[in-house]
Amino acid sequence: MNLIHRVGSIKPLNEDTFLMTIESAEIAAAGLPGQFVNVRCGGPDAYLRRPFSLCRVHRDQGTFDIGVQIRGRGTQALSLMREGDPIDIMGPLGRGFSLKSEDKRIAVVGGGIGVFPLLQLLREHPAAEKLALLGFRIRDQVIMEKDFRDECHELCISTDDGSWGVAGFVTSLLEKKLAEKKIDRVFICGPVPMMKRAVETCKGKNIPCEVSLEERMGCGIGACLVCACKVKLDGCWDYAHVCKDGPVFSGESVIFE
Amino acid sequence: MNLIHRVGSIKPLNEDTFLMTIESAEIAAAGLPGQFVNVRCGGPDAYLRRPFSLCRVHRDQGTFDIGVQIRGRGTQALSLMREGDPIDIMGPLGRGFSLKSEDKRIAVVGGGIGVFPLLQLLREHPAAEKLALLGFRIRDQVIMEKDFRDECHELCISTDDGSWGVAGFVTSLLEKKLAEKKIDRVFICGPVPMMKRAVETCKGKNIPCEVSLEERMGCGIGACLVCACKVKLDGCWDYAHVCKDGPVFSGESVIFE
Amino acid sequence: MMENRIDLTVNIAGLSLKNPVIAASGTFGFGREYSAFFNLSRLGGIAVKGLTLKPRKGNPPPRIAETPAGILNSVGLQNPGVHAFIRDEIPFLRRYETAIIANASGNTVEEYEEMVSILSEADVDAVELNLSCPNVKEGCLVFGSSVSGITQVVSRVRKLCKKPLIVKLTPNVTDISEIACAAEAAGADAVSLINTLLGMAIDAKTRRPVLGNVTGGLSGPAVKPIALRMVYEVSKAVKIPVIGMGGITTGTDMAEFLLAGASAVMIGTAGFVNPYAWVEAVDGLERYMLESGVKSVSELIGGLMV
Amino acid sequence: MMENRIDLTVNIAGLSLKNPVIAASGTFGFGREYSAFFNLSRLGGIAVKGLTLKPRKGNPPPRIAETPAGILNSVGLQNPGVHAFIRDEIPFLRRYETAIIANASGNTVEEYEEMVSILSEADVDAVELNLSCPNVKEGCLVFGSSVSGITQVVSRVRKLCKKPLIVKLTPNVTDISEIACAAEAAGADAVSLINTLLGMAIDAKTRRPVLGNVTGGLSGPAVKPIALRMVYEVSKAVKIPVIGMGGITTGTDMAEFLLAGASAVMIGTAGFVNPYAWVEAVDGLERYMLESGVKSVSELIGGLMV
Ligand SMILES: Cc1cc2nc3c(=O)[nH]c(=O)nc-3n(C[C@H](O)[C@H](O)[C@H](O)COP(=O)(O)OP(=O)(O)OC[C@H]3O[C@@H](n4cnc5c(N)ncnc54)[C@H](O)[C@@H]3O)c2cc1C
Ligand SMILES: Cc1cc2nc3c(=O)[nH]c(=O)nc-3n(C[C@H](O)[C@H](O)[C@H](O)COP(=O)(O)OP(=O)(O)OC[C@H]3O[C@@H](n4cnc5c(N)ncnc54)[C@H](O)[C@@H]3O)c2cc1C
Ligand SMILES: Cc1cc2nc3c(=O)[nH]c(=O)nc-3n(C[C@H](O)[C@H](O)[C@H](O)COP(=O)(O)O)c2cc1C
Ligand SMILES: Cc1cc2nc3c(=O)[nH]c(=O)nc-3n(C[C@H](O)[C@H](O)[C@H](O)COP(=O)(O)O)c2cc1C
Ligand code: FES
Ligand code: FES
Repeated sequence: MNLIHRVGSIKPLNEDTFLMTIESAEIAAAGLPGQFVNVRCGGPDAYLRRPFSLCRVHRDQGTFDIGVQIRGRGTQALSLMREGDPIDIMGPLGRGFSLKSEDKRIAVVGGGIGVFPLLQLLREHPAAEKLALLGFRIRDQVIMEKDFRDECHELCISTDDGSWGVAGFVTSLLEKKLAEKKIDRVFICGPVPMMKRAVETCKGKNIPCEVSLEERMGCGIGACLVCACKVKLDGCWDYAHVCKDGPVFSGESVIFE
Repeated sequence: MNLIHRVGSIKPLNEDTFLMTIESAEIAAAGLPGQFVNVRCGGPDAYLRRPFSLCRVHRDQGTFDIGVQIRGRGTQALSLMREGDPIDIMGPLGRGFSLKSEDKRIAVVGGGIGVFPLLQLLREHPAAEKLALLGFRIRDQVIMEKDFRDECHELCISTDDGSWGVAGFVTSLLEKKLAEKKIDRVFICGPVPMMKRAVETCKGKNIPCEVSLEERMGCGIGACLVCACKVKLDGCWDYAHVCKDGPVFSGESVIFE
Repeated sequence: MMENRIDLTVNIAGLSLKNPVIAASGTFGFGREYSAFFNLSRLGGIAVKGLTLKPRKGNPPPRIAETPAGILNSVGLQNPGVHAFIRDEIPFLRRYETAIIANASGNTVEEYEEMVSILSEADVDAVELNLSCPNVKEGCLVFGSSVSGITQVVSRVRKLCKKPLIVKLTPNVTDISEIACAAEAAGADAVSLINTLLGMAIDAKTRRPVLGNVTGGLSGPAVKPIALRMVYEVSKAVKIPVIGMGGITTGTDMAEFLLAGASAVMIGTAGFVNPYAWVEAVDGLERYMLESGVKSVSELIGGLMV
Repeated sequence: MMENRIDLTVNIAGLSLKNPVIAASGTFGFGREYSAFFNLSRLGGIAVKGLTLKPRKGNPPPRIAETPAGILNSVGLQNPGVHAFIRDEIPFLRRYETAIIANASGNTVEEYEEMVSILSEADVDAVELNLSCPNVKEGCLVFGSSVSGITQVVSRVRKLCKKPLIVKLTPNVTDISEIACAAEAAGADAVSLINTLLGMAIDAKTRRPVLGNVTGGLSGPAVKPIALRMVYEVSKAVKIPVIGMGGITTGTDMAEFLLAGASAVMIGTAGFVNPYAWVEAVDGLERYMLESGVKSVSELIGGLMV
């Protein structure tokens, strides 16, 4: 596997979030929606790689995008990279969302930076009807609105304070929409409480759903077993591993704590 | 003390050596020949600062130069800095060469990158006659020839293999020159065996001399006591500290081992 | 051409390794994942994920924290159990020409005995006793950190063990040489060190420990100076071979451990950052040997000039 | 304005400090050098360079090696002796409003007794017993790394000591809580930890140790996870105050140590990289407290939620 790729461009999305395009024919060719890449961010204090979801894949151009929120040392260092810089990336990794042709009507539910993996899912999913529900805290945090609009049939945005789109949580949006129309599968990514709530909503309606989880990682490929998350197994529970068994899991299988 | 200064320019001197100009009115105003600066080089593995001698000071322009040979992690990182980058530097530090008006005729003896601190010494020393003897391994290593020529009355260069200047060691040059002319003080900087030999030569002729030493440093200001070097004291010996008592010591006082 | 000139083979306790690089236990799974990156036959050996008698779920997440030049982990020996290992993993590993080292942990002396009996009949090349895992509360820590504990386990296990027996030492002790000597006296064929140093990380914002298990084991470059000192001390104290580890990233790091007295090394954490770390270390060592005119690894072992 | 809202004072063994930042022994000389960078009165206290009865020359150079996120040092207690300290350094230090902590080492119990007797009559605010210096072969290491050693020295010294007595602990032990409890039982007013971890660096090119003394003490960010864990363990085990140190660089690092149970901290190595590290840590802690709505340091101490 070739690890060294090249930074194509960096564009700010808002104050602390940016979109990075990376030139890599290999990853662009192989990457599926919901998979992630593990990036060496550089900087004196970022020893481990950092995982980021594939946000958009341009197969024809041999590039892909990741959306990054600056949170700590690694993402800070990443934000300082410049066009043309070499960048050390492992990927694509993990299991992505299921793309089933029998799912005719799908909904994606994203919260905050959880929207990133959902964009490529919308782009690649064969469904005839695609609904996107995105929730943000406030208007300044709303990102990629146009990009999502271009990839779905209906886009609804909520903000906690109503400063953009509908006021309230995106999970309420989901409840409303599921009451209105028939959906075959829901794809969810965002903060844990939001995912938990969204999964419960889907369960209540007997609609299958998938969630994309986050956990701190070591190897990123299933060898070190640090990225454990609780899943149901034979009536009991076990630890699965986000990097290899996920990051996408069926909503029914995950045990949120 | 303000630590953050600015990289002015970086010019290669040869394959593994470069001259870095740093913009700092404070250091340029205060720096004396033989003093050093302690530089945070950056890079993921260079935790401690690295010491470099003042090589040239441009008081009027508020800048100074350091000459740097790339040896390990820190100097490697330093070589990647670009014009305009901020750079974290403590200095000027230590005790420099003595600038005595009674020394009418002086000689500097430099070996390899040991030539760096001698340039500013030549520029500032009040002597009427200045002789520079510089030794290098091979022709490709000869650096700053023109700069030295401009600052002294006589310049002799030796290379071990005779590929430039005189063949042989610079210490032989010194022996020859001291036999030819009267010199009041000799200033020496280079590899330890060369300095040892040069000091012995001076002693043999009863000519006072000064040497600039290197030792691994922690604090750079005399607080941690790690940069110990052996010096004569009251007929016995003691450890002095290169960063505070030096880096320049009288040749007579140093115990080379 | 390089191969002709440089001899990388080493012998440890009757085990012949094609080169001195072994994947460290717990960092390499059972080899499957890294086999997508390089041919496992390029490794001297693989110490598989720490095994226990029964399957173990391990500790609650988060199980990893990043620290300056290192990591803390608190996996807590999650593994499918020794029987599943023998059934499901050995056949896969045997496709490669590399030594298989079974890393074994137990809660009681009897469990260690049973583990070793089972592994003695299995198709593995050596057994590495983990008496030093800091993430398991019951037993382990105690055995590895006292002369009496290590003597007890090793001497009883020795009687049953038909494979080369490597005893893995914890660095969380006052005098590691003393422990190593006890392992030697009790019949160990080799010692491996260091396991992780017990550490902790706190998130000042949430005022909580970062790890679900509160404390965890420190590994990676940060611990290299401690590991190197311990390998140096232990290899002066014992006659059996020493396998060195702790923060090794490059062939040069490896050379330092060999010079300090190790006969082989293990590499773990560095592989998380660079999945090719293990094979690049082999290449790096070869390059180092070429540059310094050393023809065989045995010339390096213990070659430090003090 | 900040001062009005945030209370940084702490009390340790009868010693009142204006803030919990103390310069760590051996990294700050006798304060003179850093007084060129900031007003020493800004510090809670200064633990001066380790003192011995007679002047000591220390170990041969090189005395420092850079390691991943840390350093090894082998200064070996170079100091002008306790008498020169009292004569030449105390008057200078007393110009500042900061606690003076005399760090004392000895080769024998009698030497420790004599040191403490002398320092009890000197104008210092507390005595810190260094029973843990890894760079001195005779005695020191032994005292600090066993219950019997620490009990012996501390109980004898306690009888003579008229100042608050801080006992500095070595991390090179199997169970640091046990040692801390022994120090407490023998009469220590506080413990400080950790001293440096014994380590080593090798230059693969020259095949020699980097340090003139072969081994040295590891400090700096690399050791922080170990230090934090030990501070956490010890402060659960003893009732006397704990002074935490090991790799602290920022106010946030400091908050982590306070949360783990330390009543104050010492900072050393970070100051080599940034001469303002000590005062920036004070400011950083204040900022952290403001941001997290904490009004006094005492609210933080031991406040980890496990
Ligand atoms: C499968 C997966 C996909 C992700 N996709 C995205 C994405 O598309 N865009 C995005 O902005 N973020 C994404 N994240 C979260 C992102 O990995 C973290 O924000 C990032 O690692 C933080 O690094 P840091 O150096 O800024 O933070 P620091 O706090 O300095 O990191 C310290 C350590 O903790 C780990 N860590 C910290 N926060 C997280 C987290 N939330 N999840 C996992 N590890 C963490 C870091 O990887 C590092 O090892 C994803 C996480 C996972 C697991
Ligand atoms: C007073 C003084 C003046 C100096 N002036 C110059 C100069 O003008 N130009 C120049 O090129 N070099 C000079 N040096 C040497 C320079 O400091 C080292 O080459 C540099 O520190 C090497 O850093 P590195 O990261 O490349 O090497 P590494 O080997 O990666 O460094 C590892 C550690 O060892 C220390 N170290 C390594 N070599 C030396 C050395 N020779 N002296 C001191 N510390 C060392 C480093 O500072 C660092 O802490 C001077 C040294 C001293 C003490
Ligand atoms: C995630 C992880 C899991 C580990 N699991 C085990 C284990 O199961 N058994 C064992 O003996 N050592 C285990 N170790 C310790 C390593 O084998 C090794 O001793 C240590 O990490 C030091 O080497 P390194 O710095 O190269 O990683 C583990 C280390 C890590 C990082
Ligand atoms: C150069 C140096 C010298 C030291 N000298 C002493 C000493 O004389 N006495 C002592 O008790 N500790 C000494 N120490 C240990 C420090 O006081 C401190 O315990 C250790 O460095 C950990 O803190 P840090 O990581 O903040 O440096 C020294 C440390 C260094 C780096
Ligand atoms: S990160 Fe190593 S198993 Fe998932
Ligand atoms: S480097 Fe600290 S005393 Fe010289």
